[in-house]
Amino acid sequence: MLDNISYFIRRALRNMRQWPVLCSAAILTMAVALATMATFFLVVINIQGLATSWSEEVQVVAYFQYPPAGNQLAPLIRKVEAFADVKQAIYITKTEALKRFEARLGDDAGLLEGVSRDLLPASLEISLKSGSHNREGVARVVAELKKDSRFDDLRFGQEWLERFENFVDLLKFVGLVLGSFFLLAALFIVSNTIKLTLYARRDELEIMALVGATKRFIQIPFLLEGALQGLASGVCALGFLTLAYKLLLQKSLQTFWLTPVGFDPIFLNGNQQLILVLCGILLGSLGSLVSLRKFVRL
Amino acid sequence: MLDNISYFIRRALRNMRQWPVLCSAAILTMAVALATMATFFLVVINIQGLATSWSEEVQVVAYFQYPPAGNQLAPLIRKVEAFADVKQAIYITKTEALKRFEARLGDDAGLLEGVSRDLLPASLEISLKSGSHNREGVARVVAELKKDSRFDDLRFGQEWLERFENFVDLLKFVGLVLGSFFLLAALFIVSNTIKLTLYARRDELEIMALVGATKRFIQIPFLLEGALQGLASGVCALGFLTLAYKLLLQKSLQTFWLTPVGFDPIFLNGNQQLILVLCGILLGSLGSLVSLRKFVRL
Amino acid sequence: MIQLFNVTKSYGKENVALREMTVHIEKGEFTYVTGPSGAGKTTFLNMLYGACKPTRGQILINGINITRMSGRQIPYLRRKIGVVFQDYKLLNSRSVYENVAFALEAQGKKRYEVSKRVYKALKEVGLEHRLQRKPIELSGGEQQRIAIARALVVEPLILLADEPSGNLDQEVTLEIMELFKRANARGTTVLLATHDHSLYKRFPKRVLGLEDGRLIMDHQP
Amino acid sequence: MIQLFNVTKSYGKENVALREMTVHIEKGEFTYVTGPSGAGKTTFLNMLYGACKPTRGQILINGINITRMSGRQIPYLRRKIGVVFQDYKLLNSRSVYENVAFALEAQGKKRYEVSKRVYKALKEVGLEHRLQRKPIELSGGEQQRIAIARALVVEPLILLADEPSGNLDQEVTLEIMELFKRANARGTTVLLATHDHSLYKRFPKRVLGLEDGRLIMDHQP
Ligand SMILES: Nc1ncnc2c1ncn2[C@@H]1O[C@H](COP(=O)(O)OP(=O)(O)OP(=O)(O)O)[C@@H](O)[C@H]1O
Ligand SMILES: Nc1ncnc2c1ncn2[C@@H]1O[C@H](COP(=O)(O)OP(=O)(O)OP(=O)(O)O)[C@@H](O)[C@H]1O
Ligand SMILES: [Mg+2]
Ligand SMILES: [Mg+2]
Repeated sequence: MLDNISYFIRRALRNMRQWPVLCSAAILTMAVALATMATFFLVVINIQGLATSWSEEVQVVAYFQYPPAGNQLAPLIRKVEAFADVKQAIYITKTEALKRFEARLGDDAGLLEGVSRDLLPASLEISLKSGSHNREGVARVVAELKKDSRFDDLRFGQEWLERFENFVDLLKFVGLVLGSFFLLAALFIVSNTIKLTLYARRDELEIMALVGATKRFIQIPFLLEGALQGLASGVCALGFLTLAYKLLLQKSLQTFWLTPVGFDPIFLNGNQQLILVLCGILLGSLGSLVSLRKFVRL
Repeated sequence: MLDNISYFIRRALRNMRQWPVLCSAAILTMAVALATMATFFLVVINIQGLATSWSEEVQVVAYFQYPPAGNQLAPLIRKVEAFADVKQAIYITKTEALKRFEARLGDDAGLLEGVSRDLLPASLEISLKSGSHNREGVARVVAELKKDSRFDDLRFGQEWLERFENFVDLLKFVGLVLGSFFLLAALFIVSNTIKLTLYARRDELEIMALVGATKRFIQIPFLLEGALQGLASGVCALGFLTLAYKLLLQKSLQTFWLTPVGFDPIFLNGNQQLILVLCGILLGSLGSLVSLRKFVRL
Repeated sequence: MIQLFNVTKSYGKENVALREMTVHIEKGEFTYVTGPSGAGKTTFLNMLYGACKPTRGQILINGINITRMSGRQIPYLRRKIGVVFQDYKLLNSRSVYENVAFALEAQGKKRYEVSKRVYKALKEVGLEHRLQRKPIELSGGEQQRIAIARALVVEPLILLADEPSGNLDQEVTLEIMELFKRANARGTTVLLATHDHSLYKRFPKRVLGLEDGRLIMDHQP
Repeated sequence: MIQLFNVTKSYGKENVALREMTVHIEKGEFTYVTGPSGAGKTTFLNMLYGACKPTRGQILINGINITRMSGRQIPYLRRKIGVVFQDYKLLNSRSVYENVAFALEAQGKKRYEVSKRVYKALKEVGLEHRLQRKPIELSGGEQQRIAIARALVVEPLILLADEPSGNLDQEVTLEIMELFKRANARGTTVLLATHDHSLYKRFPKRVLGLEDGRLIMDHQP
């Protein structure tokens, strides 16, 4: 058995050495396909990462009709923070509110000069727990707050939230469609390349069968070869991706988002890198297998 | 000669019929490569289109210390509109300015209730000619305006403009890099596919040479075949792209931009569609040519 | 050993290569198969190692009906049979050594044993000095001898040799015939398809004569 | 017609296939090339149609030095030469008709002329009923005859036939020899490499004997 395995590996390696053109063609084709897919994946997870960091900003603002008295404030905050969806509630005084409004107006802040310091109401800024950054979570919190008559007005950017959620859904959908398209294209190209490789070597397959080799005996070295080529292509793709990311993508992503919150571009983590290489191996062996079934008829 | 051409075409077609696997493999590989590149191109031209429509909004706002008298306004506007970079100047009264500010605050507009109607100054909104939507154009206009003491303050979003220009530059750069990467990948995969195709048919090439066929006689049908396959793949890619655009991209692009200005997603125009198909033909014939030079040695 | 009952093989409708052939060949027999070009000699041999199935009729080898054999079992049948193909069927991308070793490796033989036996077989056909060449770098006759070495290296129960001396000069032909006779003496059943009258005149053995797919002669010396 | 001066062909360092061969063959001559397996017969013929170049020495065909010929001119040389390859070199993916027509199409012949001449050539080798088959669906001898038809269909100035009867029975061999003799009578220079002693005993012509790459015999009947 061990003898057999070493024989198969030797034959796979010998094949690859003997047909450097075919071998490198298959490897590079797979590497290109894998790198393309991984690039798309990177873009999608980065957008999603950004989306998550954006959605962390989702909060409900409750305006007071009259600023609460000093001793009423603490129990109120405790009460609000006890809601299932709420992470934290922060009190914003009138002065602070105006300061923020000025900051938000930016260039236009000068326009507020001379306006009464009382202009804006005091409020409670309520941030939500990570599971509740969506329409339902906001709705539940708003419903609870409405029961309290001390709140004059509630702001929660309903419209913005909906639009944002639609956008993320769309993004996922586009990513899925493009992703499957590329996966299919990659599989197709790879299995074609391997089919051509095998086609160019059909005499070999025929003669092996004629001298009494079993189907498995014929197929295993080719499968191994496919797997090895897949491994090589996975490593190539990973190397290419790392380089591209370091030199190009990282910077471009950072600028692209013009990110308001501190968001670091994400690269593939250890597991995902492993998966990429495994995908290569799978692609190579599957491609070989599919094509072999066509060529090794006994 | 005519006899020869018809013979070459017949042989190219016969070859393609005889090797449907090889033929469709080459066609589909090229189609995938072309479609990928064209998709990237579409995304880039759409972002650029959006960028252009965004940059049309670039304008300089000049605030008056005191609203100009009725008879002074018209000459002033004429003077400003005479600047080389200026397309149009529009006078905004104090009331109108406040109305706009309210609209801009959106949900927060309630906060301005009771504020004096005089809060905001009157201004001149100066839009620029299409060639001047950049830092230099804005700088020239601002320099001119500064000479006029009636203007209290000038706003032109310098910072935003810089950031935006950087972004567009980056986009072009990333597009170029990704584009060339895909072009190279496509060329590589196609020439490999064709090389494998020819490799699988090396006996044919050898025997042709042995019975006295000239190099050209051997190569032309393969070149023709490459060109025909390229044509087919170009048409496939175009069809796929149109379908994808109609079903998916158009909608997604529209939503994606959350476009503030009326911006219609762009599809390839007639010329570009032609170029895509021509690219296919070029790809096919070039791929054949490069590979043939390796295989047809006499 | 080999029994054919009413075997007919036709390609397409009207193209009949073998017609109602019934023949028995004993274990250890040496048999010539002769007949003009296109008589069906190759078709006959092809069916014995499962390269094609008869359209009608049954073929028994060692008592096993190979017309009913599944694809899984055919390799095991072939391991008992050495074949010298009319067109050699050598791999031009592999060395002579590898071509011959192939037949043994396919049977899962140990590396050491493979190299010993391959060397011996190549020596027998007089080509031990061509070990590392590619078949395409050999003369026609040398290629034919490689094909013979590959068939003999597995020490088969049955040897099917299709025109094994077509590209060999008389001297080498005699040597090869000696090899076949020696294998036959060790118990191998030999079937040798040939046009060469002088061959079976010089080494008289049983002769099966085919013509147009029919067995028209079965002559025991 | 064909003149060789001190032609040596070696593959690698010590593997010499032809040694210092000098021979003249007149226009319209019929010459056998004989010698044991590996003597250099195929190498000799290969050099005449430019498949390989001599390591040393000069070859003149029709007064033209083909050792100095560029790759561009070789096709035009080959159009004057019909070759029957030892391993046939037929295209298995093409029909018999196409295989034979190929040689004419490569010379840019008109379609009508091609079909007429192909049909005639196939008829001469007795295979006009195999027109639409693939070579792989033919017997060894039939393939050999297709290769002969392809060589003759171009009505060559020189015919190089490498072991053209290795897979043919005596009867067909005689027919083929008749074809060669008829072509020879029309003026074609014929070189026929063979092991078959009986062939040049039956049709006595000039015999060149090779051994180990050396010309050891040049016998005129
Ligand atoms: N795959 C095939 N498809 C169709 N016809 C075939 C096929 N193989 C053989 N034939 C036909 O069957 C007949 C017998 O062929 P076979 O190869 O058995 O002859 P053979 O006796 O070996 O002849 P040779 O001495 O020339 O090799 C021939 O007429 C041939 O054309
Ligand atoms: N491409 C090659 N590379 C290396 N050696 C070669 C090559 N072709 C032929 N030889 C060697 O040159 C010698 C002569 O070969 P050639 O094919 O001319 O012999 P031949 O007379 O045709 O023999 P046969 O009758 O067996 O066909 C042989 O020893 C062969 O091994
Ligand atoms: Mg036969
Ligand atoms: Mg030879």
